[in-house]
Amino acid sequence: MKEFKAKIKYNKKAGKDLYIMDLETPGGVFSKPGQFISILIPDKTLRRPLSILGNTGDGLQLLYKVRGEGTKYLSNLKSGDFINFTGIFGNTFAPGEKNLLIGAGVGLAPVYYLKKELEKKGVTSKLIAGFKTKDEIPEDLITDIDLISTDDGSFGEKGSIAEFTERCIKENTPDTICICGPVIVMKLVSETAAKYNINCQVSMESMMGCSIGACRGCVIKINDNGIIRNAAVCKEGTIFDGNKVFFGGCEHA
Amino acid sequence: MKEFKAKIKYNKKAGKDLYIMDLETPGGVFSKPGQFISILIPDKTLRRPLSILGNTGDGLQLLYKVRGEGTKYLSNLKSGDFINFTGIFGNTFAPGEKNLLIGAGVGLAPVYYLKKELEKKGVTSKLIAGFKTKDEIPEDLITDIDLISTDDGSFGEKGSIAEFTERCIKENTPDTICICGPVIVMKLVSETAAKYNINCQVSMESMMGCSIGACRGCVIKINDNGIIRNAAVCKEGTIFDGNKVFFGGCEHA
Amino acid sequence: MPDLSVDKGKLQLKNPIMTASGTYGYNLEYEDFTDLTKIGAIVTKAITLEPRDGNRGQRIIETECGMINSIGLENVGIERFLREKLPVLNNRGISFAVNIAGASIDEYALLAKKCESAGIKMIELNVSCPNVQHGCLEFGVDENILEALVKTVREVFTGCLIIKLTPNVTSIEKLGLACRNAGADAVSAINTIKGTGIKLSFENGKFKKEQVTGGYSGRGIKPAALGAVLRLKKVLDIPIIGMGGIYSLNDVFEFFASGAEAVQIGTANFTHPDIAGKIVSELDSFMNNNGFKTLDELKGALRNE
Amino acid sequence: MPDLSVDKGKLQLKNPIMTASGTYGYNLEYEDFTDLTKIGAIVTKAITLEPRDGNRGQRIIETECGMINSIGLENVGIERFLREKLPVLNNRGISFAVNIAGASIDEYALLAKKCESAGIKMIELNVSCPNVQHGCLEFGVDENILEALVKTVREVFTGCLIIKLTPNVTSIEKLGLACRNAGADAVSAINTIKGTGIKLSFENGKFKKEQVTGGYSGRGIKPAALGAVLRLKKVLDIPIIGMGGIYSLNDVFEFFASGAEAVQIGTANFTHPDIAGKIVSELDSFMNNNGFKTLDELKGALRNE
Ligand SMILES: Cc1cc2nc3c(=O)[nH]c(=O)nc-3n(C[C@H](O)[C@H](O)[C@H](O)COP(=O)(O)OP(=O)(O)OC[C@H]3O[C@@H](n4cnc5c(N)ncnc54)[C@H](O)[C@@H]3O)c2cc1C
Ligand SMILES: Cc1cc2nc3c(=O)[nH]c(=O)nc-3n(C[C@H](O)[C@H](O)[C@H](O)COP(=O)(O)OP(=O)(O)OC[C@H]3O[C@@H](n4cnc5c(N)ncnc54)[C@H](O)[C@@H]3O)c2cc1C
Ligand SMILES: Cc1cc2nc3c(=O)[nH]c(=O)nc-3n(C[C@H](O)[C@H](O)[C@H](O)COP(=O)(O)O)c2cc1C
Ligand SMILES: Cc1cc2nc3c(=O)[nH]c(=O)nc-3n(C[C@H](O)[C@H](O)[C@H](O)COP(=O)(O)O)c2cc1C
Ligand code: FES
Ligand code: FES
Repeated sequence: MKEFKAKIKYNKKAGKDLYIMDLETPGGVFSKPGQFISILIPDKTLRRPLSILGNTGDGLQLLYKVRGEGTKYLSNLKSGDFINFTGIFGNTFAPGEKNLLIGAGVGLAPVYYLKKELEKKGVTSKLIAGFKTKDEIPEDLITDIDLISTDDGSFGEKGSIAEFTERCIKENTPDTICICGPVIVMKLVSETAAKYNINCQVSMESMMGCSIGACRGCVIKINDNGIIRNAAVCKEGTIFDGNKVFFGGCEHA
Repeated sequence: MKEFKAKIKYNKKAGKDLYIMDLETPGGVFSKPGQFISILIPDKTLRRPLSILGNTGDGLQLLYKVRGEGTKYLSNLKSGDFINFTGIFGNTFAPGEKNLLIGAGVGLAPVYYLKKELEKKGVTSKLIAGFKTKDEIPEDLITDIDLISTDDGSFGEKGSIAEFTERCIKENTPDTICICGPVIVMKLVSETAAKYNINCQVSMESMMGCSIGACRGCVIKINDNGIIRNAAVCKEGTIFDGNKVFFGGCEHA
Repeated sequence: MPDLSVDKGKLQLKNPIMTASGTYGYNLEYEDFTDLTKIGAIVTKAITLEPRDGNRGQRIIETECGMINSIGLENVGIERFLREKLPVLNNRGISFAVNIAGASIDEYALLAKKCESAGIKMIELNVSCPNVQHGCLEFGVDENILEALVKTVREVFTGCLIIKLTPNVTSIEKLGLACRNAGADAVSAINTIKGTGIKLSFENGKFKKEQVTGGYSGRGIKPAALGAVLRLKKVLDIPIIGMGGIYSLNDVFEFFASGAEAVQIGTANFTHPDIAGKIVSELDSFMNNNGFKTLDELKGALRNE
Repeated sequence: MPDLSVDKGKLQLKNPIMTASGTYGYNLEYEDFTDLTKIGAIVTKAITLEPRDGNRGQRIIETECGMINSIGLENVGIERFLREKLPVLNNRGISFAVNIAGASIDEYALLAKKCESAGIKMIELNVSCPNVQHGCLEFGVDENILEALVKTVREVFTGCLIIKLTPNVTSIEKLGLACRNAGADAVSAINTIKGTGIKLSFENGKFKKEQVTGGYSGRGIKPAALGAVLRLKKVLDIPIIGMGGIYSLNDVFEFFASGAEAVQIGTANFTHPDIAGKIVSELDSFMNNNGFKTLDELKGALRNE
């Protein structure tokens, strides 16, 4: 873990309120799919966590949606500007032999990164992604996604991505599902995976204070072999076994 | 009194940490020498009061020194940017037939404005100004100043402007002195003026909350014909009879 | 057209946006900036029996997230207020409450009586004043003294009686309950938080220091204010008027969500002298555009989720 | 080289920059960011007798000028702390204080005894915990209970005993005096201010609300913290450790000016994980460049002008 001052290579619009940022990290940083960084926003009391979308050796890519002041601030930055981030934080996915990767909304970032890594290693994977509507799809990444659904049918299949999971399980018979998205989607997919006895890994979100396991601000409840205990999303996660997570206990996602 | 959104015509460096700003105030605003405006600084709880340096009919000019975040913010603005100010606030000088105008540091602004107005009216006045050092002198205004002193002698006469007051009184036999500057300078000059029985008007500074006489945050003590009472600098002032002001009671200047 | 009125017992307001005592002068100070008749009610500067000079020295200082004031109750006194300021409020049709402050229970009662006689319909008791009778503790920090104070005032004032609570206590709930038990029509919260602002600079080997100790107000106190309103709401059945760091309609909604029936805007007037009228318009538009017919409907939506 | 050490009775620190409980973990959490051995002392998360799970639901929320936390004392318990965390602190030569929290006076005493036996040299009592014996009021709000608590702990702990005061009281002075009378070596102030953070959004005709009620910390509480330190300084002859919203050396100076002998950095660690070590270096350079040989000299200059 370190504090980085990174130069923005580009920061481009990728959809409605959606941006892809490329950061120059001289000398490179080591990261794995599912990990995240925390960005300093001037005058804000908390850093803003963002998942890593890709690592090109000399740079990290991010995919983010403008939600409030912090992401608004980021969206206004230009090539050549600097940002301060800390990282690299969190654990990584443990993919199987045959993987179904699912991203919902900006939850696409970590599973997209995973897909690219698996491709490099020649491991089989299928990436499906769901969005509310066409505008929310990051154009640049479309070609890498095997199935896209939109809630309103404005692009790809119509419906929630959770609905297509079962079909994809049947078609692709994966041994592992890796998913990142809204809690409700991860909950539904975990249940489906359980039904088919498939290992399902979910990437959780939580309000982060320190991002390093010190403040216990980000904990969720997990069932750890019968023992119900707290787990820090920033350190023990963000990736957990979908069967072990109490999705209800996580009001914030 | 009104809230104005004014466009910056120019904002140029006039010395070390010193700037002159020209504001476009469409339709013009009516102002008198000694009056001030209060500028909104984003996220700050108080507006920043600045004296008017001049009024060109379609615009107001300001002379300001960078002291903290607010004036730093102003100094970074460019032609075409907008600022929000409220005004016009405060009373004005009551000049005599023969006037000695004294400015110390950025206290030059209101008396410079006064000099220009008196010139228009053909009233006699002499403007003298004191600065710590050469760097602090606003170059553009030099030619209009009849005598300049610097504490370190780097420009003009060497010494505090208070020291030259007596000489100027003898040479010019003014009936009225109008002064703006640090409290200590105004106190000394008031005493000298009293010695020569000259009417002396001082422009006071104070921390301002509302600028409109509502909060009583800016009051100073004055001796109003034997009655010692509070006077709001923003409304009853900023210009007071130097004999009536308790300079000691004004810790902030 | 949505109905913005507040109708909670004796607390009757044309809309829930008020301006806070000490920040809005006595009557017309802000008239150049906003239509004063549009405001739910302006609350006057604290008025005492005799005119007061207030504190000496620097009275305000800015802090990162707000400001400190130590005005010290400077005011023209009740007689001059009734004579000079009140007629203007009445003639212009401005809704208002008079904020009063006494050094003893008798003084509060006398002030309230004078207000009653002058036909004033709403008063707010500032109980953050030093209590001379009881060893200079404030009236607002001891629930027994506060209850006695409010009871006495209640006997002489028939209009809407609001008690303004200080947050500088161990349990604001107990003080709120004391007010309610003594017959108050509403409480307002919060007054300023005790605090100090310091501005240091170091030049030529020496420190220069500006320092003001007094009441902290502005953005930085909003979380404490929302917390106080929530705690009061849990124990009180009389309306709560919320304040502390309100700068926007969204802030007003946060206070509604916490249980406030109306709000007051204080420090924000200094940077945004038109804010009170502007928020009234924004509230009206918001309700209009989103189909909220009454304030209670809006508050319900904010409180239940 | 200037002498940064703090030498006030049992409060012995190599420098006055500490990190605040609950924001810095137990031991090595920040080691990738700053040299922990450079810090005056890190204060551990509050430790209780038994491990605790803390509160459910969302635990933190950002506000305009700080944050609200409602962690609820989640911790590994004293046994695991002594077994797993303490040896690391000792082996690495990290200066530290252990922050302890009990549900009864006996629990505090037992915790302190265990610290004493384990050779711990400095403890900080977190007295903002619900007092189960006395109807769930906090220990830190009643001067008699606090005095009894501190007396009892004093009997079993010989090291530096710091009591951390809560600002959520009518008179922090009385509580500080109670600590001093009971034999505390220092007080630290302030713990978080009671507050609520709300985040509203309105989409598709419905409000969404995130809300956390708990302790307010960060920039926005600095004026209240400085005020508390100033008030304590007026009545106490034991050292005061100041905290609340410290983000810079200038902030540290403001606390020195108000009477603090040392300071703690809390929320600022979240955005600036290297801040504690950085401020130590900055303090050293400042003193060096400006001819201050000791901390007392610097504090003198800050307090007298
Ligand atoms: C591990 C993790 C990875 C994430 N990855 C991505 C990503 O790749 N792309 C993306 O667009 N978004 C991602 N998010 C969400 C992103 O952090 C928020 O959208 C962002 O912080 C919003 O900040 P804001 O200032 O724009 O909005 P605000 O108005 O401040 O907040 C809007 C919402 O964002 C969330 N948020 C704000 N601050 C934090 C914080 N410190 N920790 C956690 N959540 C916060 C809260 O739910 C809040 O209600 C991730 C969140 C987490 C926890
Ligand atoms: C009536 C009046 C007229 C003035 N005219 C001029 C002028 O023509 N040119 C010029 O350079 N300066 C003038 N000043 C001073 C100017 O207002 C301050 O320099 C400015 O506010 C500093 O703001 P800052 O954010 O840069 O610094 P900060 O770091 O915020 O403050 C530095 C110092 O400026 C003063 N200051 C800050 N805010 C206020 C406030 N709201 N009211 C009064 N003083 C404040 C305080 O003494 C403070 O210590 C005038 C002040 C007053 C009261
Ligand atoms: C300059 C100033 C003067 C004040 N004077 C009074 C007063 O006379 N009586 C009173 O009850 N409250 C007084 N207050 C407190 C405010 O009415 C209000 O309770 C407080 O400032 C919190 O609201 P805000 O954060 O919106 O300012 C004063 C506040 C300020 C800033
Ligand atoms: C997330 C968080 C957890 C905290 N936990 C504790 C704690 O366990 N014990 C304690 O005494 N104080 C605790 N505090 C209070 C801090 O130690 C400190 O008193 C307070 O945050 C004010 O300082 P700051 O503004 O620099 O953060 C906590 C604060 C935060 C933000
Ligand atoms: S964010 Fe602090 S422990 Fe996870
Ligand atoms: S600044 Fe408010 S009365 Fe002068």
